[in-house]
Amino acid sequence: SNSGQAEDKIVIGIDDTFAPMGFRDESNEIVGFDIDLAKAAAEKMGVEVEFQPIDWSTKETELNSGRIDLIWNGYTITDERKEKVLFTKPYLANAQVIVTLADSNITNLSDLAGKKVGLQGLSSASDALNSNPISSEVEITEYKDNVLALTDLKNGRVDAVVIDEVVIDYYMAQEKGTYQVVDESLAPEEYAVGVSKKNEALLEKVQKAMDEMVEDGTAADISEKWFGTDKVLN
Amino acid sequence: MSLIEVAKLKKAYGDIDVLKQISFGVNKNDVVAMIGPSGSGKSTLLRSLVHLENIDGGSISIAGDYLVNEGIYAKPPEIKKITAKMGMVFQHFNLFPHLTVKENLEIAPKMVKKELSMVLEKRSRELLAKVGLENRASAYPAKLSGGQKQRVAIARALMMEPEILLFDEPTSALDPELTGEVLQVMKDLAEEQMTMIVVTHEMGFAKEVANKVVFMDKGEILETGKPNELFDHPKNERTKLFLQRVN
Amino acid sequence: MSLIEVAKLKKAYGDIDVLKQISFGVNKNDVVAMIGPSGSGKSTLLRSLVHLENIDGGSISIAGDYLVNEGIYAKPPEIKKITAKMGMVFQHFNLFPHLTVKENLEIAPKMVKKELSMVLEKRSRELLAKVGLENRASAYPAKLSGGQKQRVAIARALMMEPEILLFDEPTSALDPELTGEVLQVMKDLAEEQMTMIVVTHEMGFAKEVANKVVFMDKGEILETGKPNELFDHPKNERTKLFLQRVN
Amino acid sequence: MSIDYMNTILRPMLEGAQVTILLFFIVIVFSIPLGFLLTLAVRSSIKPLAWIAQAYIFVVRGTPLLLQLLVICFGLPMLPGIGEFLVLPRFMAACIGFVLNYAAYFAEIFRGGLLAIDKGQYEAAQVLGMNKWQSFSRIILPQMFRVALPAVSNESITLVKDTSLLYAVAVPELLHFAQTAVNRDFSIVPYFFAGLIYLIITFILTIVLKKLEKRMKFE
Amino acid sequence: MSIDYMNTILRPMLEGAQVTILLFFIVIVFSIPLGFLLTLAVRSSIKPLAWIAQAYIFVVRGTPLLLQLLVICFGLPMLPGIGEFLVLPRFMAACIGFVLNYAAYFAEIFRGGLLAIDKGQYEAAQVLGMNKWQSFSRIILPQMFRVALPAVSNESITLVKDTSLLYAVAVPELLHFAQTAVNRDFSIVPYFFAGLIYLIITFILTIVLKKLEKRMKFE
Ligand SMILES: Nc1ncnc2c1ncn2[C@@H]1O[C@H](COP(=O)(O)OP(=O)(O)OP(=O)(O)O)[C@@H](O)[C@H]1O
Ligand SMILES: Nc1ncnc2c1ncn2[C@@H]1O[C@H](COP(=O)(O)OP(=O)(O)OP(=O)(O)O)[C@@H](O)[C@H]1O
Ligand SMILES: [Mg+2]
Ligand SMILES: [Mg+2]
Repeated sequence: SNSGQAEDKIVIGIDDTFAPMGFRDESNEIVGFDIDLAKAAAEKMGVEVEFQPIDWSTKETELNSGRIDLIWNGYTITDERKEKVLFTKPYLANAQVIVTLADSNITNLSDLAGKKVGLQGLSSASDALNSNPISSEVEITEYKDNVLALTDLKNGRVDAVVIDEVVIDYYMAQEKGTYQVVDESLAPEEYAVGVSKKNEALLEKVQKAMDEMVEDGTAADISEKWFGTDKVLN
Repeated sequence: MSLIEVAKLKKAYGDIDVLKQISFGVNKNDVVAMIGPSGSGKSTLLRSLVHLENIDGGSISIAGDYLVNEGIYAKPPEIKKITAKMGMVFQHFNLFPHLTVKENLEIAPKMVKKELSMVLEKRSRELLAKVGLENRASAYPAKLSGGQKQRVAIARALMMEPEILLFDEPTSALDPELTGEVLQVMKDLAEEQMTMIVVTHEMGFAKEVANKVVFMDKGEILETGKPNELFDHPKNERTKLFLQRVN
Repeated sequence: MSLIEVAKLKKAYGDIDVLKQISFGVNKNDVVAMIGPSGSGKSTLLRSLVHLENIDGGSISIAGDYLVNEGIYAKPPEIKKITAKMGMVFQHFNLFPHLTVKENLEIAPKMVKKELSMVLEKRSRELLAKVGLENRASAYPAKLSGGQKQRVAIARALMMEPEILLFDEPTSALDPELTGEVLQVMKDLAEEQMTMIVVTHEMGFAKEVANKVVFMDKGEILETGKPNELFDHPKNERTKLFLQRVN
Repeated sequence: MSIDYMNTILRPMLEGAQVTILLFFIVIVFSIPLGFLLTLAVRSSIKPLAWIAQAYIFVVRGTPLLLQLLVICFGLPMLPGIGEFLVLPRFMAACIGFVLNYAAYFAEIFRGGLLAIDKGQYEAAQVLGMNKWQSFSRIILPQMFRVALPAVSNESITLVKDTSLLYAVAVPELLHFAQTAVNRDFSIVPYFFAGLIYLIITFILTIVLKKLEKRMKFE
Repeated sequence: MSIDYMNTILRPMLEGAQVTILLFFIVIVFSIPLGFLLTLAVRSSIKPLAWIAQAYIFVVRGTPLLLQLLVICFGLPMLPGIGEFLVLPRFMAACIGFVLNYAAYFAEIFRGGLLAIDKGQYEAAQVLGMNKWQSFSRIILPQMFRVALPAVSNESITLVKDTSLLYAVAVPELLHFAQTAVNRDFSIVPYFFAGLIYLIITFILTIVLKKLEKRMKFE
């Protein structure tokens, strides 16, 4: 790490509003699937871990600046990002999906034409929507985080939100009957851990720990805890 | 009957009696000089006449109409009509700084009496000529000397065509060199038979121009008389003392 | 030899010659009253003596040492030593508002001469008694009247034990009732043989206390003389005119 | 740096600057009269009105504008019962937040302005026969504005910079687009352009206001 | 509302408030002396120094603090070559941004304070034999601080509110935790608590500063 901390500590950048991957529980503790996974990985790597909540829109900048060592919070692999950061192998499948209120009459992608769509700024949701032709026919609003986008969906300021499938699954389990997901998803994608291009050694260490966790079932246990099933890729 | 008739006028601030049962009259064409030490109540008396202060008892009548009768004030429209007969010139001029000299003169008659611009322009030109400022009509007050400001203030008061003009120490905020020009304008007004009450420290002016001098101290009128009498043979001890001190 | 010797002193602001080849001398124990119309250069002359103004030509010597010799100033430490012989009292007192009266008196000798607190306290007590303010030592200037402020300013100047005291219109910012107390302190100083130059509009003081009157106009000294001579029989036309106007 | 690249990053920023400028004018136009009404309320002889106005000013000036924007934009719709009627379009919500905030600041400025006007001005107007409304509108108000203008100018320049808070309520403006470009291109250059645009806006505003102040000097 | 719930949401906010207060003190302690040095630089007879100081003040006062924070925190590390040495810990970067920003404002305030001091004060000190340094440090400076204090007070209250910008550079503070709680509980209550905490801080600060102003009145 070149973030000034000791060598045996890694700083992980997270978005603390990104449930269920990383968020704050009722007692303000940072919890989530990625949090547990990262803690287990750190244990295997024999390093201490610190979670640094960041503004998601500045995550690559944060990484590049060395203030954080890893981006690990439902971080989607995209071609653009590959140019800026190193990725581990993907560990979770995800898709960018379109969420509306339960009583909405938007049922497929083309219904979005002329509607207002919200999403988290500078996220892969934004990339996914922009690479779909429908993006030229919708009015996009970029929010600081997913929760604000969903809040405004409920407020009625937007008609739909583009969001990570895992995230909306979590919310739909929490708040039954509020949302519905349009069948047609925008793009399938995969989560991985992002590492600075300057730090290949760390990438190897993390990859090794991940592989071990998949082997010995640690990852599967964590997945059971958060999703009820084993969704981890191997 | 007197033009101004004040009877048993009383005024207090909290426990302090500022005016104690004051009575006096002013006839048409009188020029009254009001003198007395600081704090004696001269300003308060003058301000009571134009209803800038509310009095606590007594009567004031102007040209036969009661502004306040035994402590009871007339109705607001009536008050307005009565006080409109008086103009007042303040120690610190109180010109409106955001208006030119001409606008300062014309704003009140335009808004209050709804007079025509043409009429007002003629009158303001005449009055500015009278106070020797015909060429400063479009200047803002900030550009005038103290003496010029006070002459504009006098012209502004005259624009409302008052029957009586009140002056509260019109020259005491001026440099000594500048008092002359203001006193000259006041002399001219006296010669034109304007009724005036002038609170002043200018004994010279009081002697030369006034036909009546009133000496006040501690909220009372102690002595009234013709200038020569009062200045040369004051009867009251306090008057004597005061005149010694200022000379 | 004179205590102060000024020769052919010249000073200009841009194109305007404010002091035109002025020469004069002041002897030990002289009390010089300097009079003249506004803008005649009195303040500039006084300020040149203590090096608050840089002159453009001529010489100033104090107690035999040249502050400036034919336009060439002495070296800074020398200047400091020479000007330390003079104290100055300003029209607007210029007391330090954030310091008490006592601190105003003691700060300069403490910092400049590094004198001991004990010595300073004794001297400041004496001087405050002398100007009649022994009981105001711990007051801040804001709490003093104008006359009291000016007396503190005089005491402050005396703390540095100057041989010469310069006054620039010491009473002209004061209410008339308050000038007396300041003039009294100055009279006392004159009686103790302090050498003083006083720019003043107080003709009474000039007549009573000064042993020499200097009349300046337009950057020149037009007339110098004993008070009675100059006031009662002015030789110069402009002096006559000026004296007429101020009386 | 190619012209093309400059064009790419400048175009969205200039669009964002339009939002900035639009917000600026909306806030100035509405918050100045509202602030003035607040001043009147504070000086009102109806005590409860005066208290409410004072409390309002105290709360608004004592909390961050950012918090106020979040409350209006995301908080109000959460109110039980009436919340659903308080879902305003985002830009409008932001405008309301800014106007309500700046009105409190302007109210304080105007209050100071009124205090600075000599009592003699009221008296002169009264003695000349003007009624309360005439003397207030023709004598007091114009002078109050002149006295308050320098402080109003300062506040407007602060406003230009405060528009950057729009990004917190997801209204895309100048700074948002700069940040997008910085993230995309991994370059600090867009920040400098953004700074330059802000500087140009504040600079022009300063000049205009100085001119206005000069014209209001009445000399 | 249960005590438990209040406890849950207040605890992180109060932790956040500690960051707010820490930042406040750091900025005050460093930006006031720095601002004073800037004032001296602006008044310096070394022309290039005066120009640089003036340009600095112009740029800092003409652009949003938010932009400055982003540049220092995320922009500097992108500079080619030296960038990697400019990666400061987030909170330190924020402190530096605030200090540099507030120093410019304080510099303007102090400049005004010096202008307000009568020339006679310098002259009296000179005639009494004090040298430049003595008269500056003992006569001019204390008076300048007294004159500047009300403006400094205003600026410090603004600072308390500006600390909410910390959330933009991902330093979790009061407002960030309020927002987390709002999002989680879908309730507007945490915003009100946050507002209350800000009000309490600014209120206490106001009282302390008024006391200080009174003591500095020299009466
Ligand atoms: N608003 C006020 N509240 C309380 N006392 C007042 C007020 N106005 C005037 N006074 C007091 O009333 C007394 C008379 O004041 P007034 O101004 O009438 O005196 P004056 O004769 O005009 O004095 P001056 O020559 O100083 O103008 C004074 O003792 C003054 O302190
Ligand atoms: N800093 C300056 N710059 C330009 N002109 C100046 C300056 N100071 C003084 N003067 C001019 O020098 C002339 C003499 O001024 P000075 O103050 O010495 O006169 P004075 O005799 O003391 O007058 P007063 O009685 O008004 O104090 C005046 O014409 C004045 O305008
Ligand atoms: Mg009076
Ligand atoms: Mg002078």
